[in-house]
Amino acid sequence: KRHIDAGQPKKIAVVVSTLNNPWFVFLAQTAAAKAQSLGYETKIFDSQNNTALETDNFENAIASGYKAILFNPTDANGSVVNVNKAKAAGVPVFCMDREVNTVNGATSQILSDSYSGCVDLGKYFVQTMHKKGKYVELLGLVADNNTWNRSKGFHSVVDNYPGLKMVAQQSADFDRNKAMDVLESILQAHPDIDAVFCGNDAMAMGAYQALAAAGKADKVKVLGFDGAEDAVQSIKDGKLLATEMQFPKVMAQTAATYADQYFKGKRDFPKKIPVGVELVTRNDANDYIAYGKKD
Amino acid sequence: MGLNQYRPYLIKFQSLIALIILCIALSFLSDKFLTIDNGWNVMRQISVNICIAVGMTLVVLTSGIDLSVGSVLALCGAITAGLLKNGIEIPSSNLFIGFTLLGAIVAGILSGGLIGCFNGWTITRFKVPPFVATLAMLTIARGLTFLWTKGFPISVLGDNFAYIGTGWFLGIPVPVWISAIVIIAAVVITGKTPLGRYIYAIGGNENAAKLSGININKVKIIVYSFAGALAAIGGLIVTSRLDSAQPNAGNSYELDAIAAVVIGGTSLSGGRGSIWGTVLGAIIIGVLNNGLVLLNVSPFWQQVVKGFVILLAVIIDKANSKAE
Amino acid sequence: MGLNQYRPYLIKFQSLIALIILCIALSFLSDKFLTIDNGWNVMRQISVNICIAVGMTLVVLTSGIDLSVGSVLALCGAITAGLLKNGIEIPSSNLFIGFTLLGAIVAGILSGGLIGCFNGWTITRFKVPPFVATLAMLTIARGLTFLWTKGFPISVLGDNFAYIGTGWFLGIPVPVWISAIVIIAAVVITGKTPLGRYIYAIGGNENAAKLSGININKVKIIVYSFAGALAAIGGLIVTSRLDSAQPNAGNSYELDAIAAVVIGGTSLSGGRGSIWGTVLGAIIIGVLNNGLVLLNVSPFWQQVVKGFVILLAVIIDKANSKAE
Amino acid sequence: MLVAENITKRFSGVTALENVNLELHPGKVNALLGENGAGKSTLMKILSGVYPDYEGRILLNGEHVMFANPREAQHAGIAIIHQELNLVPHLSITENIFLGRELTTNWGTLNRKAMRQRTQELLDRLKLRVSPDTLIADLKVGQQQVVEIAKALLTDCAVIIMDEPTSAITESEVAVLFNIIEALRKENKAIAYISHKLDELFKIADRYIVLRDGRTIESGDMQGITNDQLIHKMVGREIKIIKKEGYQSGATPLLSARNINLKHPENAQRMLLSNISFNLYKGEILGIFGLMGAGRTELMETIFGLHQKTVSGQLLLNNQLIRFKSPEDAMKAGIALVPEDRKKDGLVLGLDVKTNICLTTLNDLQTGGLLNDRKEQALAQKYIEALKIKTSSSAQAAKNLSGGNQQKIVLAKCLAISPKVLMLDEPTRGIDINAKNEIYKLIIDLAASGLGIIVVSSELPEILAISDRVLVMAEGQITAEFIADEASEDKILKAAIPTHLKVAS
Ligand SMILES: Nc1ncnc2c1ncn2[C@@H]1O[C@H](COP(=O)(O)OP(=O)(O)OP(=O)(O)O)[C@@H](O)[C@H]1O
Ligand SMILES: Nc1ncnc2c1ncn2[C@@H]1O[C@H](COP(=O)(O)OP(=O)(O)OP(=O)(O)O)[C@@H](O)[C@H]1O
Ligand SMILES: O[C@@H]1[C@H](O)[C@H](O)CO[C@H]1O
Ligand SMILES: [Mg+2]
Ligand SMILES: [Mg+2]
Repeated sequence: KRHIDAGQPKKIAVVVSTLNNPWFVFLAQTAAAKAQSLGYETKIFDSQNNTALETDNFENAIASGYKAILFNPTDANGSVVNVNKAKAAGVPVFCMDREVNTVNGATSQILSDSYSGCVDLGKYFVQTMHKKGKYVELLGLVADNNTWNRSKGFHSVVDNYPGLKMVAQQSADFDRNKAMDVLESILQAHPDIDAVFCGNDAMAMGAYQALAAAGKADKVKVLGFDGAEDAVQSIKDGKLLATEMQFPKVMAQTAATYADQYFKGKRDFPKKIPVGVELVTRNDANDYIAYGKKD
Repeated sequence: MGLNQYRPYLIKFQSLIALIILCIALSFLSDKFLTIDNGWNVMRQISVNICIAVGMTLVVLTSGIDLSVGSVLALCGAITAGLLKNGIEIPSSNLFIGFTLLGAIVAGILSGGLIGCFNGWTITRFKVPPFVATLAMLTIARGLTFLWTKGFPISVLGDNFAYIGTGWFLGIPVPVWISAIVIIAAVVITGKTPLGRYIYAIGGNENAAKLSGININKVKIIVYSFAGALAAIGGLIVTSRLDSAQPNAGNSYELDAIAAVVIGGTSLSGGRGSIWGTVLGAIIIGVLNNGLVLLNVSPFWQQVVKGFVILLAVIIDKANSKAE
Repeated sequence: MGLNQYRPYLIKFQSLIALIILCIALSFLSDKFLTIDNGWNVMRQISVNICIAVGMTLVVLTSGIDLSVGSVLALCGAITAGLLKNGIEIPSSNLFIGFTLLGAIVAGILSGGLIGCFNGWTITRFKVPPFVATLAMLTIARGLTFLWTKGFPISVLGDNFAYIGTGWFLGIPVPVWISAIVIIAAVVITGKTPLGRYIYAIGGNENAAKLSGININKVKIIVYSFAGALAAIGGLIVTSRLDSAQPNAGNSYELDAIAAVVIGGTSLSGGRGSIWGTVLGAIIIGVLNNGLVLLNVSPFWQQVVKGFVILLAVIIDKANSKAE
Repeated sequence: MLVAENITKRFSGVTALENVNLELHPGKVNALLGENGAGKSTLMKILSGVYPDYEGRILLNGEHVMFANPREAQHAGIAIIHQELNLVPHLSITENIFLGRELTTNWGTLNRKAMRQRTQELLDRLKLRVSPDTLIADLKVGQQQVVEIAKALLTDCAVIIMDEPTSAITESEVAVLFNIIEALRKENKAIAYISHKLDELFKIADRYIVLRDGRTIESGDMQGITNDQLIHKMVGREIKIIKKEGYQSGATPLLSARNINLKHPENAQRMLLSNISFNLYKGEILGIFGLMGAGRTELMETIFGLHQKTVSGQLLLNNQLIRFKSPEDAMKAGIALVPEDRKKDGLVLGLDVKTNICLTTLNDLQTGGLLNDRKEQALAQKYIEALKIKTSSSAQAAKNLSGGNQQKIVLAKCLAISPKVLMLDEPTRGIDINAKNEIYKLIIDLAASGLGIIVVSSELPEILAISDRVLVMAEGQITAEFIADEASEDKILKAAIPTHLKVAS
């Protein structure tokens, strides 16, 4: 089953921005698993959120004979050179989840739209809050462009309603523990908040934990982003208000399938495929599982 | 005499001054700062750093350093969580071992102690500089955490376990109790036992300690084991507070712990310093983090301000300490 | 005599042995390892760490440490990128200053030197321990980077600038030229100039150096300034390679640099070690990173293996160095 | 009785001891003599369990013993005062004395009260009037030496080894120590006593054992042996102890100090130096004597620019007013200092001989901005020859040289700047008689070549042998001045004793 052509099995590299976050572990492993099931040898490269290391990963991958790269970029601009380098070496790159700012560098980009996802989330937020209340925003890593895409999407809606007041905006680095610490402190200054908007689900869970410890879990609404396992469960349990489901599984599998088709001769891939993100609330949480929809 | 007798073990009053200045400034800037609730809040938040920093103090007093504490925290937290949730399955022999809460906790702390023991062993047996030995362990333990968790958090660990991080006992949060016990144990060890003397002596003059018949290697191994076990206790608190063992927990906690130690006046070249100093250092850092959030300082500015305040705290400390 | 004469400045042959063993093992395990392409590949990849680690060596030789290099790298890369792309606008006076490529580069390197100078100043003037002073600067410089970039990468900096990180000159990648120049300059300074002697003397015995009429503070400030400027040069390479200044660039690079220094046999207590040792250390780390990838080791296992190999490299080193 | 038979000890390459035999008799003070590097300390370290790997046998009361570590030797009843101070600076006297053998309560915690009390007793016995809670770092070297002695006396040991216990203490403490040794002898202890001060040996030793180049040369009774005979056994030839003579003071002073006052760095009320005025002439050797803590070191350091924040007064070099801000300035003006503690302040022990010698003049050893190895080599070689520094090569690490040769390196480093004034603080501390003599010769030759030299010393014979003029200091003041011919041990000592002690006695 290993043999695609008459020759050696082709090798596919999965280069992922970080494995320090389960969301990306899932993305990378799904991509690798799919490629393997299609008969390729694969390896996951961890860029540790560091564009320079990502460059090393590209160089090493190309040097050691990987013929395609399933790529989750660290930074839209910082990763351009890497994509171009691969292109120059005749190695096709398929982007997953995050975009790279180059028209022709990547063979195809299968993207999750953080901005419009947060527009959705913002609308739902406005609606459930009845256009008024105090809320806190927890940002992700301030050096991460998803952080700002999400924040901007949310504010593009919410800032139109003067009744909704953001009383604090702090960063918790996409980290569950930091989110808990930070929200605990914020609750001291603003014990009367009505909601917390978090840039990802890990922070949402941390925020929930802080609210629960302060006995405010049922008064304060928490919104996340990702569709992680415990977040989906928490929505079912009524702990979180909502999250935005991304479909890492879909993105990863699509990317791997494209690579396979590329080797088989296909060239006309769509440059960009937006993979919709979906609002998950208590009403429909039962339709979802971790990082995806129930089949 | 009198005071002098306890000098090495005494709080550095200067750090206290820095802390008081900080607190006064903050209570002027925010009326939420000086409340009982916020007090518990800060103390709960620093409890993890206190556990780690106390262990770090012991290590630094022997003129060593332990960079692996953050990863060890993550690994041991994950071990406890994993054992609690999934037990151990040995597929080949169809064996399944379940763990009680206590069993899982003990296993976690023991693992921390063992890792620390391994650190101490490479440092004493092969004379690997502590910086390198524990830097290697930082990487190793993080890798092991990922292997053990497969990169995913282990969550929903039950209410009993949650008590460690979120419960209250006699009106005081449990993590605060834990850190208080850790502090007192360490104060007793450093101040009241031969082991404590040996720790100071080794850091002050290793050769003299050796010639006095002290088993240097044994003391060092014990100290690194303590540091490992204390990191594991920190891991328990973190895991329990979040009801979830995160594979990337504790990232760069070593720097916070070392900062607490040094702000507290313990010399990185060993032999001088105190647990109380470290506690003050940890409180200064905790109050600072809390204050910056209370004041809603923008995340960008926070880092700049935090850096300068730490610098200032140490300068005040130096300016006031005439000695040396 | 002969050899003996150069002893403190010589390569530690033991690290060389560790490196050779590593290379032989890797070339058996992967036929891609010993290729010219892969050679340039590794050398280009370590060029940044070499710049930083060379500066770190100077600092460590004086028995100091510089934890701020990673953040300084990010800040200075961002300064150069920002000036190049946007210049400086002073809205109040309607002034706009544009920067040439050279101007922006010089400004970036100068900023690094100035930050290092500030580090040296707090360390010598206020006797702040280097660990704390540069830990504070780690935070401050990171914060300043965020403020300067507003958290967003500064990208698309032009082909001329890209040459620094990606160009070739006489068949050799430009970053390799840069690191070679840095190495040679540092070897000359440490081995052939009074300044170099003073660095070793200060690390070996600060008191004796002072009583020999050496201006300790001046030497230290120079050394920290070098470290800052070299971090800035590293920042230029990184920024140019990526055609983008990333606000979180250089995160925890200080640990890699210190690892290179220590694996290369330089003592963290100062006075002993060499630039060549550090270069070997950096190569060992680079080859290791490269080799683990070539061998298709899974990322989680990589960390475990890397930790153990570093430990082993140092143990081999210690076992072979009878001296001391 | 302790007997060591055929002891051989090698350090990677160096054979420090070869087939050495030694007997320590109970109730006797057994003096060990030998030049620097003869192997005295190494032998004692073997006896006290510091070096467990050696060839040969040790018999304690006829029984073969092998100590794996110092603790075992201590349990067997062997105590040692090491030559190098082995104290932990930031622990108190009590904590140091009980280090490794703490008294504990039934709880396993430290019994501070008991330990403090025992320490107080020991300090009283040794007449050291400081609190047992004082940190070692706050003690002066001499007082630390006394603590080392106290440490050895803590447990009741049958064998007590003292490796140069008097190298840093002055007459009065020496007297106290000798009383204690006397008492120990009466208690039938075996005492091994190492010193380079031969006059001490004649006062207290019963037997002598001479080591030369790691071999036992001879042992016997002190009774009836002469100074010259002992030196001959040690060195293997005759040595003529040098004495400076024939000097006429010049008319204009080279260096003048006027009303130098120095405040205590932490307590502005306390004066470390008050109203110090003196002149130093070209070609003159000015000896400065004083008891421990008299302020001599402070005076040298002040002139050398180390206390610019707390000093007042005037300093003139060749009638030019100078203000020294740092050692750098002082050296530029032509003033050099050979510091009191060569290991702590004089040498970079890890660097080689050449580098140490050249450290002060690197700016003159360059060509085109780079150090010129040939010039460095030439300079180092010049001083190695001129000062007869015994080293395998100029590339030998300074730490591997004997004390006397280390001292010569420090001297070379100072001479390399061609100073006008050379200050030497305790230049022969811990140095054997032969090397001492060589250093005296050097000092005298340097004076003859026109330098002004200040020698600080706690050894009266030394002061008397080489000074043209003697200043005596007590409590930070100059209390007397003698020209060489008028000076006598008696007069000098009288002037050196602080006033409050005089009244008491
Ligand atoms: N740890 C060591 N490693 C290598 N050589 C050593 C060591 N200790 C001592 N030696 C060498 O052994 C010899 C004997 O040294 P030792 O210290 O016993 O001399 P000593 O008689 O006590 O001299 P001094 O009067 O200067 O104290 C010397 O040549 C010395 O250089
Ligand atoms: N660093 C210091 N801090 C405070 N006091 C000091 C310091 N150094 C010396 N002293 C005090 O200064 C006085 C003079 O000491 P100094 O060392 O100059 O004496 P000395 O005559 O050279 O004696 P010694 O034989 O000990 O060298 C002493 O009373 C001592 O306590
Ligand atoms: O979607 C992912 C996850 O939310 C992660 O937590 C942060 O980066 C985003 O790309
Ligand atoms: Mg000796
Ligand atoms: Mg003195």
